[in-house]
Amino acid sequence: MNTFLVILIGQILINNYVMCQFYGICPFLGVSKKVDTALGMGMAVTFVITLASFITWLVQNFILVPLELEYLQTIAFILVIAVLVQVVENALKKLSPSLYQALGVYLPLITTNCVVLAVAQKNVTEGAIMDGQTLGLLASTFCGFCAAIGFTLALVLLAGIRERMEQSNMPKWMEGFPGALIMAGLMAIAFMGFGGLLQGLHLVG
Amino acid sequence: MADRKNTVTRTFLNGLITENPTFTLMLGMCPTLGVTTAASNGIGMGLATTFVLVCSNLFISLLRKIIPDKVRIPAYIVIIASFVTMVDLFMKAYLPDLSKSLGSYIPLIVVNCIIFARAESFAAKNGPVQSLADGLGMGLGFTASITLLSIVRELFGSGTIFGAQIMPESYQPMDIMNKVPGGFITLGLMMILVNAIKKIIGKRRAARKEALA
Amino acid sequence: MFGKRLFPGGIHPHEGKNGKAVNGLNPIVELPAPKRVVIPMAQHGGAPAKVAVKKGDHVLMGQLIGEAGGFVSAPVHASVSGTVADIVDQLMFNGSECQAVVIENDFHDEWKLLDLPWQSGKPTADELRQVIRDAGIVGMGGATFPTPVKLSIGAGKVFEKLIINGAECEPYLTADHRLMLEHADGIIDAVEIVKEAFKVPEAIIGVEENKPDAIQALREAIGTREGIRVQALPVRYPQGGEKQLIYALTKRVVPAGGLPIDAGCVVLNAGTCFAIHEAVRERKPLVHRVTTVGGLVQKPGNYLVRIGTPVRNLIKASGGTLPETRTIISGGPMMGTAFQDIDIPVTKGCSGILALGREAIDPEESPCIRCGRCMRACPMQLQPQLMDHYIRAEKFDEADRVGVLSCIECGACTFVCPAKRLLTQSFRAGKRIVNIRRRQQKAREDAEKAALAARNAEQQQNGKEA
Amino acid sequence: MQIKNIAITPSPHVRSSVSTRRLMQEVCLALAPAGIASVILFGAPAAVIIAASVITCVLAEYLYQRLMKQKVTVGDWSAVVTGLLLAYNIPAGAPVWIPIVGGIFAIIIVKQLFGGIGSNFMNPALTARAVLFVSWNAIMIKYPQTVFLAKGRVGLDAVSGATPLAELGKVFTGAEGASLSNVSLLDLLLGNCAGVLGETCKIALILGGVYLIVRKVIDWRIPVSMIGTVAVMYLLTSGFNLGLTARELLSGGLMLGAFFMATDYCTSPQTNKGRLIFGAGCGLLLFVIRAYASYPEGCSFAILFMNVCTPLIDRWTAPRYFGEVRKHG
Repeated sequence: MNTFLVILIGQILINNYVMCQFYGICPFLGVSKKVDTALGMGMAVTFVITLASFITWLVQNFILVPLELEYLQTIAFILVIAVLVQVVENALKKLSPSLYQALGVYLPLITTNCVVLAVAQKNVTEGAIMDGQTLGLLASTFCGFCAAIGFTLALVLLAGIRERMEQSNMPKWMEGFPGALIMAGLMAIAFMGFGGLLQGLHLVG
Repeated sequence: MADRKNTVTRTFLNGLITENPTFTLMLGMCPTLGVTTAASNGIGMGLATTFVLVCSNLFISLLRKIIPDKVRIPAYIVIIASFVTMVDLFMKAYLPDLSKSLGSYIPLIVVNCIIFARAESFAAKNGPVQSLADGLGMGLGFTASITLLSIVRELFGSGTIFGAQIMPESYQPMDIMNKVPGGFITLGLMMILVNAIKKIIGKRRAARKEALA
Repeated sequence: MFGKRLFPGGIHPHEGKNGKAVNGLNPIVELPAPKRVVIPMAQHGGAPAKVAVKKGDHVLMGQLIGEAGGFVSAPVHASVSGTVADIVDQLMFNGSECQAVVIENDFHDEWKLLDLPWQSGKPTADELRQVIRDAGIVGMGGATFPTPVKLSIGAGKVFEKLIINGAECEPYLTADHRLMLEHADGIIDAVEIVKEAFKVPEAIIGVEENKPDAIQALREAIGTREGIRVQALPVRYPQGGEKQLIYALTKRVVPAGGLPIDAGCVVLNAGTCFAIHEAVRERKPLVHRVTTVGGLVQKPGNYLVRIGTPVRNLIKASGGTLPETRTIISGGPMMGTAFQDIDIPVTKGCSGILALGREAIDPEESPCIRCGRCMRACPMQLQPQLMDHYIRAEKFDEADRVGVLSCIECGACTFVCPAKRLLTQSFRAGKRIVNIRRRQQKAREDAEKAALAARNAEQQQNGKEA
Repeated sequence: MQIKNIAITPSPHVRSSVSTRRLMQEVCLALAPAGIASVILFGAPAAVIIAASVITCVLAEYLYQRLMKQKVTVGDWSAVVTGLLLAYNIPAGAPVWIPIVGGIFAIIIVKQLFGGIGSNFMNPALTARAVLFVSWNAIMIKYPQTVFLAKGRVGLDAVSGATPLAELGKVFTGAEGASLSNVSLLDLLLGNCAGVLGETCKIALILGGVYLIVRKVIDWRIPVSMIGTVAVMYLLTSGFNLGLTARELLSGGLMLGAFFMATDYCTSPQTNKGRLIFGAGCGLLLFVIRAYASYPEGCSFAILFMNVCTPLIDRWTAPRYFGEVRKHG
């Protein structure tokens, strides 16, 4: 159980993929103008990453490792993700049109969201955060899920700030990307306080 | 013929300056921020990306009439991913230090939106020579801007440029420049600067046009 | 630290010289009728009245000189007897102009009294409403909404509680205070008339507790009557706001965009009640009102003044304004209107004439610091800083969504704002635009609906033909 | 007839006497006791830091606004407040360039780039402190001893300048040799302990905080919910160890943060419910960071993180207006 707690806090706060590691910056900056769209994007990403973590773990452990094809990991994973996004899109269209309407526009953007690939690769290779231990299927999937929640958190927080900044007297030349970048930088400062939290948690555990 | 040469040059310059992927198109932000703590990283990342970009642009342009429209995205991905894997393995073998400091950002070139964007919006519509020029221009534009960013970050974060001490010995490095917030804020400030310069140039150009008229 | 409060938000605006404490002790004095009165036709909310006399006509005091211009309108009566000298365009407090009848006073004060539709006994609801309408009675607190319209209870609505507004929460104003103190019997009489005619089970008179003498007088006037009570209310602006008063006295909430009757209530001002009393018992239409003159004047006071008397006479009676006067306003300092021309006549809604000094000059605006004081002060629990942003950024749909139309323009947010932002001012403009946009939107939708219906009908026609 | 020299403005015609400038001056006044205490406790170096920080902040704001051809707003005293708060978060004896760099960052990057007063979304002083803390960690955690401790009065380890928090942390995790008796409650209250210069004298801070609450400059909700949450968390996790809880409450930047920094208007929620959530969030994060993370001083980061969450808290606790009829639920 403790493993899952560590994964949860680790992926969301301490090693947040966006705020602490620079992944997924493009959608982070691109889809954070409105809180509602940010939430939609976050949900779509969470959906895909969780599934992708699950499948890539299987691909890694049942195809690539036995066949000694680890060097093809990048190609294999990105294909899995691209196909997955396609499948999810089609499935949503048929199974749940309302959800498709909410998430559909974001799905194509996910293929090129590097968080997805980064999470999948880190999960299977670096054993995420668990002291070099490779994660099992369940933990790996959960890890992906938490990473996605972390991404969503960062995205929604930035969107909240950007919405609020519309009410401020921000100069014209700060609007758009320059402002968003500096906001993200200041946000990242706030996330730095969680550094070292993990060792502490381990101590208690 | 001269005309064609002209457009090739223009395409190249377009990528390098006018539509600079970092400062104008805001593409490929993750490596831009992720690896730019040292100038050498910036150049390494930039050149690796340029290589992939040039090759993928060329191949996609050559194959653009063969690839069926429906499967073009998976096809592009496979082409890009193959080159990325080549670069990754090459760097692991011959530049192990650089490879280590760039870490997972090398395989992530696959999902660098610059490459995908150029494949989709340029290489798929233009001939191989044009595509090559575009890839080279965009790649070098990317390299130039991330090297610039990494020089600034290295200077303040470590007091050095390309490892050479620049700041006086008494300078106490500003560690936050090497961390995530430093990256975001430096790029943000640089973008403000670039936009300001662009505006000034634009104004001057307009003034000159007016004077001519 | 928290203070008693019976409605959300609210403030304690301060008073300068000659405030309530001073002026509340000054009995109502009848101001002599002027040589000529100028009686405007637009003294009430809704359509202006239509002039019913011509130049040279002789009119009696209380004679109809302007007929109601529609359902939401009120007739206007001569406040002196004499000759119609002219019909002019008169400037009003709010800066607009309207037609006005100028009457040369003959100082005979001959009355033309109202005809009561009932011979004896008690009036029915319809009869009473007719008399109130004939008497030209409107909300005397300042809003001047025609009282009979308020008393037209729509189908499906139940009139359960009659609320009498004696809060008089605006600083400086003491007209209602004195009226309740000196004419408690008349007010209670009117309450009973309305209560019985409309068969309302309960009437509550809300009075702020800074008027203990008025509360005492009203309680004495009620005596053993049942179903009428006086409720003392904590001093808090805007206690006298309709929705705030209803909530404070009954804990009922008037739905946004709705009327008090949607909460089973009708709110009448104390002054309005006195006017009803005079109309029913003395058959006198509304020809005068009590107005406070306060602030930077030599001798503050409360005057019974004929409608149409120039403000100049009131100020003269009060010994003139002090030299530090920077603004003269009609009404209270929170919601009143500043004006320049002191020849403007007193109207039915003019509860006070105040002279204020430097504090009335708008300080320079500075950026919002997001302290949230406006939100806490808002009696409607709106988010003033957000609405202000939306309006200034011309995002009117957003402003509508966060409830700008619910703003009662009480000025509490502007009062407390440390950045001195002109919030109420912005909402006033915003509400106007949102209303226009709503109307346009509705017109568009109606047009679309009509077009669709026409198309459908046509298709059906075609189908049948086929 | 028109009366001359008469202004025609729309209502309301009266305003309260509270202005931005007066609010900021009140905050400065409330911060004064802690500043005086710091000079008594740490001597001249504290005064140097405070002066450098305030001057830098005011000057940075003035120069930036002149350069950008904006209206100069140093008259509203907000830069002074930022300067004071920043100085209070720097250890006495730090080199003078530390408050200067911090002040420039706070005013230019955190405040003015986003449009100046009321437009920033993170507390400028705290953000600058975090930047200094991360950039020059060695300088920022070099806490000097108070004048009294250095003279050999009983107290904590007089040589290394360990903060009471470090000692308490050991007690909390049950490390060997750690004991509550090493940390005197009286010393904590008076400020006779190591720490950044403005946070040590708790009695002065509480005095200032209560003054601000009584004068209605700040809302009681944030400090009360923040301190309350920390107290509850320590009580629960330490098995209702009152001594430890009291000492934890009085050490580190909790009092300074709860009264003066978490209550910063434009970086905390406006709604009452939001303020309670914000305070509780600050308290909870402070506890988590203090108890488990590598920075024993969690107050700044806890408040900064909640600053980032503020727009969302405001958005999701927006009140229903009086009589509002919502169409869905």
